[in-house]
Amino acid sequence: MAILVNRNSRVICQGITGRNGKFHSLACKAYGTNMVGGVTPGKQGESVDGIPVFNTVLNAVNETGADTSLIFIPAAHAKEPILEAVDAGIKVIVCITEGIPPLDTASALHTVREEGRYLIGPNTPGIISPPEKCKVGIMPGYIHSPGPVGVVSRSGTLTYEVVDQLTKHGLGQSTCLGLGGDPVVGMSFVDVLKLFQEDPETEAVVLIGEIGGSAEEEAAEFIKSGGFTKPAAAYIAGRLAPPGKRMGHAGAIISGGTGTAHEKIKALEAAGVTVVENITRVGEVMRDLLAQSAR
Amino acid sequence: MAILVNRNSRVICQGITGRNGKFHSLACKAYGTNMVGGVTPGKQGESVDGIPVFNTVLNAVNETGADTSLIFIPAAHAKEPILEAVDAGIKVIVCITEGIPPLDTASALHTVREEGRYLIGPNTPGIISPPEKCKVGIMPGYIHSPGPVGVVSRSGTLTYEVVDQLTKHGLGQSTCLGLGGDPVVGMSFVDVLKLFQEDPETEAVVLIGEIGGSAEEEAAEFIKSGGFTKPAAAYIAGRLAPPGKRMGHAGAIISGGTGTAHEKIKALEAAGVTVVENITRVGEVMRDLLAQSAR
Amino acid sequence: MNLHEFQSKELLAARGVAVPRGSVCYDPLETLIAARRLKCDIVVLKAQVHSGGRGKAGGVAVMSLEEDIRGKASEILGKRLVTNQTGPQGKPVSALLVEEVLQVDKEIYLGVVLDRKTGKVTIMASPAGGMDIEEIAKTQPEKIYTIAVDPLRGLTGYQARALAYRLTDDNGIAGQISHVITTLYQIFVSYDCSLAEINPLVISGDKVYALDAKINLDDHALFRHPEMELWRDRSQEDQLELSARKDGLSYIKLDGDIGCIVNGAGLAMATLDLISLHGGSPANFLDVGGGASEQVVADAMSILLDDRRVKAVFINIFGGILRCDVLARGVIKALKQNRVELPVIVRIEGTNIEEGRRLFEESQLPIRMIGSLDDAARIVVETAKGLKTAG
Amino acid sequence: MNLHEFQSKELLAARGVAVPRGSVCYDPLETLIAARRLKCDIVVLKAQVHSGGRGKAGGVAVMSLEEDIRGKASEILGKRLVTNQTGPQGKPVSALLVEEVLQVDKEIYLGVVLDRKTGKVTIMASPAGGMDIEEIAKTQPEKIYTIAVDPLRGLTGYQARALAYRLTDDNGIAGQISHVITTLYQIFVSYDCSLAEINPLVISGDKVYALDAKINLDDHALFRHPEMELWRDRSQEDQLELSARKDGLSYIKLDGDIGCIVNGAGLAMATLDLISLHGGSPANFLDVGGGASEQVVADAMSILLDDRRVKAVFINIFGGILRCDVLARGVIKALKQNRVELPVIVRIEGTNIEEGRRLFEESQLPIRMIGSLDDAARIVVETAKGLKTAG
Repeated sequence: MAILVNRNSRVICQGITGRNGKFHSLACKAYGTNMVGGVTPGKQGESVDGIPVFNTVLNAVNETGADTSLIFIPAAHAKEPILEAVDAGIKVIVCITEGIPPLDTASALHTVREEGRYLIGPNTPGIISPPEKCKVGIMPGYIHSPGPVGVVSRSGTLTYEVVDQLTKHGLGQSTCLGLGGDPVVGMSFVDVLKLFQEDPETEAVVLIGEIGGSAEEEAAEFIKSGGFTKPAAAYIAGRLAPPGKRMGHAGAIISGGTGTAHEKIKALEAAGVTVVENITRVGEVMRDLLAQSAR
Repeated sequence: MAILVNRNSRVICQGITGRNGKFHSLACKAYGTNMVGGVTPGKQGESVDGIPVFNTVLNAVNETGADTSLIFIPAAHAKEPILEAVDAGIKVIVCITEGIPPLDTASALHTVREEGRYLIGPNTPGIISPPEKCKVGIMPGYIHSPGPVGVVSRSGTLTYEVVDQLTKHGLGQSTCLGLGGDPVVGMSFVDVLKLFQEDPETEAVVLIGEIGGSAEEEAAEFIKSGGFTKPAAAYIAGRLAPPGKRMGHAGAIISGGTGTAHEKIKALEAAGVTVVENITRVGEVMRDLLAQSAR
Repeated sequence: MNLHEFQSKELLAARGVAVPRGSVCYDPLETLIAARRLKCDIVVLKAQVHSGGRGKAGGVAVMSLEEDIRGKASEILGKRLVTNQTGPQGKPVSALLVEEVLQVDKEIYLGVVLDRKTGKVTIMASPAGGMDIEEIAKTQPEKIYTIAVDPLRGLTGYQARALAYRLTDDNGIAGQISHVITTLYQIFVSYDCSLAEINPLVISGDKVYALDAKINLDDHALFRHPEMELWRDRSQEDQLELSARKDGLSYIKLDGDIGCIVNGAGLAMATLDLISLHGGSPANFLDVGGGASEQVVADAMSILLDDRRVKAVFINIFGGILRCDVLARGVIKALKQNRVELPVIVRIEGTNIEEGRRLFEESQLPIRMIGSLDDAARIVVETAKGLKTAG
Repeated sequence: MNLHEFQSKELLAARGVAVPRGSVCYDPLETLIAARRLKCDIVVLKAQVHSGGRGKAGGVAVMSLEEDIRGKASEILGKRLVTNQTGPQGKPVSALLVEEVLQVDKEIYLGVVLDRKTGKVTIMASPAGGMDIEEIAKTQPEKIYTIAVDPLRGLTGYQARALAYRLTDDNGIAGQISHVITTLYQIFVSYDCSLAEINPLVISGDKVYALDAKINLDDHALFRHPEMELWRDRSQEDQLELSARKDGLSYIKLDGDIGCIVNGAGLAMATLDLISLHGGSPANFLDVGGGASEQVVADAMSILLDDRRVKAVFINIFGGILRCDVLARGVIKALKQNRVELPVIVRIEGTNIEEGRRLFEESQLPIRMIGSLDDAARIVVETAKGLKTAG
């Protein structure tokens, strides 16, 4: 088991004939993902190293039974492919694209939620489940190993950093998921913690946050309220970041705070999460946490 | 009992300080309707012959517990008041306004349906339930009398014509409802027949249709399929109307027919509905139908 | 408000939809010159009238440049074209569209309409376009593909694309069709249309052309598009209907001799049915609607009395939002001003009926008030026929 | 991209929102003339910089016409204004907004922002506007009213109206506020803003004025608003940041001596935290992002090497979409072109790592490859301090 994706996931790539779409579709396939198709309008009938290409997501779903989509479409045009995936019945949508205008994302997200689908990203490295040999994203597969730790992160490269450490400390991962770095993204820490709580294969979770917004505070609130009860470690990037170029008050008003690392760390610690100061120590800390909980 | 409105309905009027809004609010109140308030932005605190005026529908709902709204707003601005009523929690919305741009109605209707409310109209005379002494509309109250006949109609003045006859034949009405004469309206014949079927006080129904569209054919289909089982009489206006100034094929294609009176009459008769040729004979026919079903 | 074919094509062409080369001509010589300028062997002349069925009525002519184009244009221009939709009076032809004739490899149907049933803008398409499309819709409904557009999200690119790929397998053609679909939809919503139709949309070689197009604007939303009034062709509309619309009235011209004032389209149709049942025939209908003022009613009467065919006037009103007293004042005012000698049969019911009746009774005009609608209809028919009435 | 106060007010005023009378001046004499032209006793001079906290930093002056306005303007214009948000280098003041001073009866806060949590454009308003609004939000959150706008339906008139009536009981004022709310929302969505804020919106007599306004556009949607580039004030942006953005890079200037190349904002911040933990201090951060090509990486290096404060370079990359071999080629190219003598510490992991390592190793450049991130951070700090390293 794992969350959201597994060895039975039937994955398509929207934008498969582009440079990155092709490179990463093949990398996913090589990792073990069941890549059943790709979508590029006008290229139906072609194939990308054996992966069949369709004109529309609906065609791809009808022909392959796809339930998961990996999106590589330029930011200016990425809103519609998300909606197309929803309309065609795709359950899990992983949007790699960075820099989508936030109002476009917000508008697509509205429909995603109404229809009860999962949107990971945009601006995410994606999701990977080593025990299921399923990777739907751009993360380097070789740093991962199967195991009991769930990883959820707001930052792409920091996730790799942490996963690499976990693996080097002999701690494999159940599922690793990047929430995405854009101002508005689909899934939140809370959404993912709910799934990790239900997943028997996940024994502990690493949560990687960063300054800005209030997603970490909401996660802390959720943990505190008993929604997530497994051991958790967290790292918050930006403790020493220079005072932001923030203008105006709206951001602070809406989040009920200024989104500093200090506020987030305080909230997480109050919820019983072990917060790590040095990013290079996350592996050790998680090893100790798991050892404690095993006792 | 009756459908949609009754003596417990708490009714407000949006546009109560306008000429028609005021005239008909008072006429409804005089008929017995529980008119609890009115809405005109900027006139909160005023009163229209004892009916308090509020700035927003939300205020009116909060202060009076209103659940039903009668809308008199000029066509160019009538879309938002419907949405405002929905957002404020109003259950039954009666929109008298005629000539709202159809795309505006369509857009508002989408939200009405999503939220599970009832929209009667636009371009409707409204709804009246004589046994409940509740009138939410512009029909002349004095022609109605309490009784067992449900009336549902696409035409305003034709409804009066028929109700007048029913009353003169000693046949009172349970509820009379005008669907509205615009291309796009909220409730349909089928929606209303469903409610009449469930209403123990309604023993028979008069259905008044007219050429164009396919609402009558859908009603016939619904009756034929057993969704409505009480005695029903129908009149279809426009049997001898001159060939329309119809251009293009789209209308005929989408309705699967050309919406002629002949097609509608055929469909209704096939469903067991008694179709009356002369509008002035509807009262007699209904009297005979009720006499038959009483045997 | 209806647009002419050439106006509809202008809207499409301005948004990048290909249409046949051609021009609009108002004169036979101009037509000949325009045809020659096209530099192709065969051209088509199409009468610009607000009606379908032009081809069968002789309003469309395919001609070679060898033939007498000027002569043919003289035959059509300036005449009234009578189609199965215009009624016997026909529509005047003041403009001819002269176009190149394209090779047609395939005819596609495309239509956009607001579906009354679902309340959604709906796009219909069929690979079996052309004149028989309504027949296809009845006998082979599986050949009609539809998209119901979400009112809030609007048409998405992938919906248009998916529809296009159901009409063709060719990528280049599909891209063009997809653009045409999107454009037709955008015209529909941005101009508040009641109909936007391309039939046929033809595939000609590797290109797609709108060979004929019909775009009608919804009258209730014209206030949002005041600039479109410039495109109104008043010659295609009945002058009395036009002046009625100015007063917020609805006027329909028919072939008989009874002038009718009613309120509500339903009552108008029922009154027509009833007069016909009694063997009579209305000259027209004036629907004064709900919110009419005294002056509007008076104007309605004046419009009706202008029609010299009218031998008797039938006023059949069931007042709801329109109050009977307002109606009575308007009618009395018009009759007094116009010094009318015509017999007037009045049957009114509804809001403020007593006051209405009193006003008519005290007016001392030659008005007959009849209580029963059936009787009233019978009497007005007999009156128009010049017979003595039984009442 | 941030707009100046006067630009934000121009957007509002063009849509009918009242703002104080005033003008923008670039010169002390011009300032004096503008102040006199206002024909009021008291005026305010406001430094136009992209930063909050101007008042406390001396960037705002309320003066009577009797006082030395020209002198005051000379004091502010052409200087760098250091606020609690600008960092020690401050922001240059090249423009002063000179405005009439209005009687203020009440200060209201209005802000529009995209709520990360709900994904909805959210309008916030408070009757307790002014400088202490963040404090109010913390201590009296019940005084902040919000509307979450449905992304598909947009802001409706009645929502704006209902919010306005929570801010005032006066009908005339409520109508004006409702219009301001709608306008601010429309600006937000039509320009893809990241922030649109009026604080305070003041009630002065029977009118409502936007006394200060901040509008920022989202950089990721600027491609939809190319005309807004004309309003960019390059003097307010760091030149290196600007040239980095041209290459699709993200550059942040700091106060230390270690030049850092990373990929991803999270890794950038973690690297900063780590360098600081080891007692070092970065000069800057260049985030090459995900899709960088060899040339972009080379350009990034060149930008970084331009900064004369840099004593050591730290390359910390965990390649995902960015491949390590591409990175290595870019770095090597830049170092060879720039003939750099600076010590370079490289720590790379990720996609195509073997090829990346091989390229660095075979480059024969003074590059140290360190496997452990913690070690690498420690070594670069020691290197920058000129100490011998233990590695």
